[in-house]
Amino acid sequence: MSEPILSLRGLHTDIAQYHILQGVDLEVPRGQVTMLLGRNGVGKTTTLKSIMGQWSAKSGQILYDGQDITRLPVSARARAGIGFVPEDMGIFRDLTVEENMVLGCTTGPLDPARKDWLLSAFPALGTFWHSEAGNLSGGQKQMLSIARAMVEERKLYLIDEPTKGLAPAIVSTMAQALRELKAQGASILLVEQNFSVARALGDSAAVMDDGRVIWTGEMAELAANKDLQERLMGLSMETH
Amino acid sequence: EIRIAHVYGKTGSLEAYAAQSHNGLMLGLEYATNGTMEINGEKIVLIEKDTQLKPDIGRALLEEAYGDDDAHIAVGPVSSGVALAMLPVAEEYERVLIVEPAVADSITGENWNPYIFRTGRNSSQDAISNAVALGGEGVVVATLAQDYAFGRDGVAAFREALEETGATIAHEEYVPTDTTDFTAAAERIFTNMADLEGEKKLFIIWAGGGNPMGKINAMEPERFGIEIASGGNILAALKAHKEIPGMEGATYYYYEIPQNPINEWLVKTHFERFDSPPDFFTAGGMAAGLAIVEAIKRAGGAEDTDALIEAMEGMTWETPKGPMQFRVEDHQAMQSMYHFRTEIQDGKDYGVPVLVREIGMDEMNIPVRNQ
Amino acid sequence: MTQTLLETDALTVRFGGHVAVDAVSSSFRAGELTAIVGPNGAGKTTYFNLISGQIPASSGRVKLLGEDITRLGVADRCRRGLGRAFQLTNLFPSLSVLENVRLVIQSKQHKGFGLFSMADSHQELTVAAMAILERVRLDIQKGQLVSELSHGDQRKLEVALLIGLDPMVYMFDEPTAGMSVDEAPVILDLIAEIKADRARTVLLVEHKLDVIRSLADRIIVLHNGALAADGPPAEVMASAVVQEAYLGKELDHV
Amino acid sequence: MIVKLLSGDQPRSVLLTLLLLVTLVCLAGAPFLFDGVRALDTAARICIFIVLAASYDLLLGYGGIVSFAHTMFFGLGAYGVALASSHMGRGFDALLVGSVSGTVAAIILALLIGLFSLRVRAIFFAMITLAVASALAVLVSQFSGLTGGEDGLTYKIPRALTSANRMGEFMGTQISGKILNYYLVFTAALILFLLLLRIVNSPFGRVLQAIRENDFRAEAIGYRVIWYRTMATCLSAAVAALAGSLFAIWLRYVGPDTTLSFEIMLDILLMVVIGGMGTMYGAVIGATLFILAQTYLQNLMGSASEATSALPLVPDLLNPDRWLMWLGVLFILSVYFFPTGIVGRLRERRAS
Amino acid sequence: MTLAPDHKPTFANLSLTDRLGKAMPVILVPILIVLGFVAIGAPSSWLTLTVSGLAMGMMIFIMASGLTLVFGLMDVINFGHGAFISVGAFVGVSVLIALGDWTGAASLLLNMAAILLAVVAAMAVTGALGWGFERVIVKPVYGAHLKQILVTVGGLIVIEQLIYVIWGPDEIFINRPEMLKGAVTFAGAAMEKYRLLAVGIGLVLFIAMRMVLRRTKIGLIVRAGVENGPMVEALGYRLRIVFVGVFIAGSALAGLGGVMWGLYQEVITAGMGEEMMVLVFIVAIIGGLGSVEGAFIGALLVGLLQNYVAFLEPKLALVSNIALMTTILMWRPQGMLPVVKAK
Ligand SMILES: Nc1ncnc2c1ncn2[C@@H]1O[C@H](COP(=O)(O)OP(=O)(O)OP(=O)(O)O)[C@@H](O)[C@H]1O
Ligand SMILES: Nc1ncnc2c1ncn2[C@@H]1O[C@H](COP(=O)(O)OP(=O)(O)OP(=O)(O)O)[C@@H](O)[C@H]1O
Ligand SMILES: CC(C)C[C@H](N)C(=O)O
Ligand SMILES: [Mg+2]
Ligand SMILES: [Mg+2]
Repeated sequence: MSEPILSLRGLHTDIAQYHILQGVDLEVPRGQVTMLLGRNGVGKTTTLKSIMGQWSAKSGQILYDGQDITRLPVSARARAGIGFVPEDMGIFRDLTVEENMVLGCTTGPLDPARKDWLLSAFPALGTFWHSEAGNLSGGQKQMLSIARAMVEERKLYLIDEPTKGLAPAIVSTMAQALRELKAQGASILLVEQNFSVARALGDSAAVMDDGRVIWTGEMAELAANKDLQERLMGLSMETH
Repeated sequence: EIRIAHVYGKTGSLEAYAAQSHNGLMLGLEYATNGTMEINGEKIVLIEKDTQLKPDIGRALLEEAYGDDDAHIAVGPVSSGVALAMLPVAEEYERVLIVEPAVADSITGENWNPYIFRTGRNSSQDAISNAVALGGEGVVVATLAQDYAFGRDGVAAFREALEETGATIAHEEYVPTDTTDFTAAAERIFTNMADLEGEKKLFIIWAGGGNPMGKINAMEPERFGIEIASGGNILAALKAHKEIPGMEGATYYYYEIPQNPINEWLVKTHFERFDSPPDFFTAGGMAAGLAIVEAIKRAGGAEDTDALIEAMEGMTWETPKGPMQFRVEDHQAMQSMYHFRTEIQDGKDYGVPVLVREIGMDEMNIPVRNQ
Repeated sequence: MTQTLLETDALTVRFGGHVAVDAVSSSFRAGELTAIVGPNGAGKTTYFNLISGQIPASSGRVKLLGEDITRLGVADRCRRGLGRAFQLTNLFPSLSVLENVRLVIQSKQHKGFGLFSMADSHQELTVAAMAILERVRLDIQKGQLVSELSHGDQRKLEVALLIGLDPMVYMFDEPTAGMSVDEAPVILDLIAEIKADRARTVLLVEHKLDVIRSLADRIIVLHNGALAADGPPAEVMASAVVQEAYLGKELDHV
Repeated sequence: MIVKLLSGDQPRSVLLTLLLLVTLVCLAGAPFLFDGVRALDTAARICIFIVLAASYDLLLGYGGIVSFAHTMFFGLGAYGVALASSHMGRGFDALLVGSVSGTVAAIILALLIGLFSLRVRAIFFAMITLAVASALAVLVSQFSGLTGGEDGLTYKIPRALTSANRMGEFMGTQISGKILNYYLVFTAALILFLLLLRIVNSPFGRVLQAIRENDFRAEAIGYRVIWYRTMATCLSAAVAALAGSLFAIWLRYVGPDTTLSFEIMLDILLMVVIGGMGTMYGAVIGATLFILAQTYLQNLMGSASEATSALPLVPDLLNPDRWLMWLGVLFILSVYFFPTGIVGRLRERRAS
Repeated sequence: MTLAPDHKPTFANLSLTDRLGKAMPVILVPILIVLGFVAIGAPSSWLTLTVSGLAMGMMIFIMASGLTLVFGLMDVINFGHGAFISVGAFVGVSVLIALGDWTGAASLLLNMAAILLAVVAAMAVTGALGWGFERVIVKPVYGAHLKQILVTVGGLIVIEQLIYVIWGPDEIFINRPEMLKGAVTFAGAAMEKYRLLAVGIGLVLFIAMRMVLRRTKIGLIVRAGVENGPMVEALGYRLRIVFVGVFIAGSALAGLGGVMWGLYQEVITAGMGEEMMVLVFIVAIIGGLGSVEGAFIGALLVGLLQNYVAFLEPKLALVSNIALMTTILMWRPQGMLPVVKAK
């Protein structure tokens, strides 16, 4: 088995005077979907932002593709092949859908084939191609954010709660799109509250609590073990 | 010792004028005391204060000068707005204020009080001298001025004086103070003047930025037989006159015009010290310095303000512009003005005002407005 | 007993040429919880915007207790008893959690124009606010600034504000989106409590089917801006059109 | 009691409390603590600008409304007193009539501006106020018959308030009407400031803060945003006009440069921002420091320039005539080092 | 009660007024010119006023172009722009004075070469100044309008004072190069030669800016960066460099504007740029933030209206710009052709 695309070693991150991440250890194997799970406020988003560089790590190491990126600026990390779908979607509200997508392409013009692929997954974006992104519905914004990250091939995707606000029909197309992405060889680190999505997509999983990763293992193992779910994340997943 | 406060706008947009005025004042004191800077054995102490061109600060500073520094006489400021705010302070502290070079008529007019003297010329003097220089039978004049008190008062005084010379005003044009494009104003003037008969002149009263003269001249007023006329200005501004050789008007000072020992000394000394000729406000500042020394000598000291005032009322003294006289009624210094014609001379990058004739102080009927 | 609180009458809005809400007529009775579902972009949030007045209607009417409120502004509608929680979190970021709720209660009690009394001397506001924070389990965070809260906690506060307003018509727009599985039930229980109060009506936009199944008395389906179905949950969910256009293939079968 | 007076809004920092106390003591005792007319004038100016800056902070710091018309209201108050005094003759009735009518005019104008233009985007509102303010300045310059135009108005105030009114000696200081005048200014300023402090800490103040944060949501929880904003504009205009009246009473001169100019507008803005927006106490600190700098920077530079006269270039840059440059540098540095204002900075220190 | 299976929202046709509305700003200039003709009557006066109004508009556009980038796109209220205009004028004029032989010669080629050198020098200096300004003064205050106003006013004061230190307090008068003096007369209308040059330069600048902003992503990156900088960086753009670059370009354009304006006025002062700021802001606002086309049209409208009104009713000239701004904002609260929404 090859080395993981991403590994975090003892990552500590402070936000203002708060000590949020308190030694996160995490590995994302190549070509796999790794789920990052946990209750509200345990530091999932902060972990993703630290990887992206939007919060800078106080100590610890971030190894990406064999390279230490802990101190690299945000844009350099992006150009090294990390795609990011933030929790708040990061839509440029005043730009049109098209312009948002164009900005997603950093290496060249928008590839028509790729565009077609994304529009077939998220047809609404095509309908509103020339409208201001700020006027999109909540779910449409979410689609745009995901599509923008996928508009060029990246080696690693960091995706924060992509299904929130998506209608069930779209959730399944989105899941399908993520699978295709994986089939193209990308690795994905996915934060998700919707457990059925997590179960359907995840290869492995990591559960966080209180700024640390408290459990890692195969997704199947977690899905099968209700006691474990209860212990790690509070309630049983099945009821909801 | 004799404490003199120079309260003026050292900093701000009129900084260049302020510097000239101050140099002039110092030269005046120096000349009048033969370089000793003492009057009747008493040392002159000069206190400088910067109004920053703000009326409220000017007022506070003058209070400070009279109240805290106990100055006997104050001189300044550059801007009329500041001067007007300062006038009541002189009255309150019962000390003399010599206004130089602020020009507004109302300083020696409705806002005047007995402690105020002015060595600088006032707007009417400017306007009337120009009227005397330009006027005559058969002359038809249009005016262009800024649309605020300064411009309107100036034109009013000019009109009054002009009518006495037999000339007529055909059109008055007022534009906003910050106008930069004079096309419309010029078109209006041309439209109004085109069909008139006679010697047609366009008289421009302008202070501050913008350069209507050059721009209107570029629109070829000679097509309509109109000549441009305007008053004198500081040396730097005379560059704009270079485009209009032959232009006539009246000026307050140009260093080559007055012929008298004081001016000779001033020009010589100024070249020595500053490597440049003295300018408009240098002459004014010097006149103020000379007036102070003369007045203190006559009053036998600076302590007694009433004696000073008495000495100064009606006092005639020598300045780089020849004799000046404080008129008794409003304490405005009567003085000569100079009718000039612009010439282009080798080695000078500006239009040189060459004397046509000196307009003596009796030739101008400057109204008294403080009653 | 089941009084009609809110009615919309051929409510329509057009953006340029796009008809986002297309002549939707419906009425909502007290003691009832209506789930509004539909694909993304169907016009659910826009429908809410029209009811609460954020967007002026192109045509049609909104009636509250039989009174036409179509021309009223947002604040006036709110004062008459329309309350709204937002899909995308929309709070006062640099005020504390407590102050956020206090502001709502102050508005409810019409104390906003008090110029010469001290805000902090109004104890009753603080007490009421704390009670609500306890209900949504945000009481420990009361002193924190909203901008420092995690996403899920902000969602809870969003709900808390609506509860503080205690309107006649509650409108929730995906209240549990992004909330973790152990937190969501707290909110859902709250909504159930409101519904139990027979004088209120609840409008709920949700994408989570289990939530709808457990709470809704009635489901409205919006599609392309138009009203596509309206009926009891079981019936509507079973209809072929809903299955195809909204639910799609269930995830587990993919 | 003190808490009540301060409306429960304590300085919340030891250093800040000290600074405020020192300022209060110095201002309260100015005629006796310092000698010279200049010092007294500076103290009066500080009092007036504290009120002016505080009223602007109500709008800017609490309401989040950027207006460039604040000097216009200041000017209305000042011209009110000036016009009344020049037409009714010197007298307390003229001062009263002038202040009241100036304030009423300010409120009416603020109401109009508020209702008509608070609906547009913040930055455009700022531009509209700029336009209205410059239009008023043009009017003042045009109607020179009434307003004195660019030259302004000089008038007399009741004899009781001038230095001609000598009332004996106290603690080695001549008590004159001027000192009486100073205490009039000081007391009025103190009351107005405490009033503003109360307003920003009232329920109304809280709503303003909420609107500043998120007007959309404030509307959605039942606050009629336009009315609150308009109310804030009117209140702050009224207080600014009263500050203007005080200034006119103190100065006995009113002109466009002293009350209406954009430069003063910027000064106020700087006072509020340096001091700390949305804190009220910031206005006190900001105004005091700014006026002191404006008054004494030149003197300071004079001595600095002499002290460094041996060095090359330095004395040129420290030449008192270049004081404006250092004021500019001060603008930049203060925003740089006090991003949350001095008050914000002091409170932070305590928090950490 | 059926659902369309292909989730397609309903679209109605755009009404005629909607479509006309889009083209309206462009038509406004000819409309104003025709109205001017009707009101003025005399063809030669009208021609003079129209041509010089358009030329004045071009000059205003040159000065406003840099502000459209910095204020419109980057959302930075930069009063320093005024100082850059002044510095541009002083540098340019100094070069022209030094090249007195070239400007004094009656050769169009030499004259133009001198102007070109002056422009290049001015743009280089103001560009460099802009670079320093961005790094030291503006960088900490992106996104905070009030602080921008304060620091940039601070910067403005400092630069103006430095002009005093370097060039002295006197205003400097300068005569135009020999071949650009005077006017050409055509159909009874006299037209300053210099204004014709300004028209040429303005047009070239307009087309160049349009091309750059249309053909590259720079405009998009800047707009997106203003809204959400961290996200733009997370997409892989070095936002800092783009911002700095745009700021330098804006400052250099101010320098160009300064040279042009200085030569028009024939007298330069440290405060000359500051005096133009309100007008320049008005143009950027009525055009719609971030829009080069809007600023261009806005500048022409200002130039024309000023001239017509000053001819017809000089009293109203004082308020013509303010009235224009208010009217346009009432008609289009975001300005005529907004690219960026106002905050
Ligand atoms: N800007 C901030 N300032 C201060 N504290 C913050 C900030 N952002 C997040 N936090 C705190 O950091 C902790 C972790 O937040 P984070 O957003 O990473 O949680 P999360 O696991 O993503 O939760 P959720 O599922 O609700 O999105 C929370 O307790 C939150 O209060
Ligand atoms: N202000 C607006 N201008 C233009 N189009 C708009 C505007 N607001 C909403 N729309 C469009 O109207 C449609 C309905 O949007 P709405 O937000 O109501 O959807 P929704 O049903 O709430 O979807 P979601 O479940 O994704 O939140 C969308 O296609 C959206 O793009
Ligand atoms: C000639 C200048 C000194 C006139 C000055 N601007 C004044 O107002 O008096
Ligand atoms: Mg999160
Ligand atoms: Mg929605």
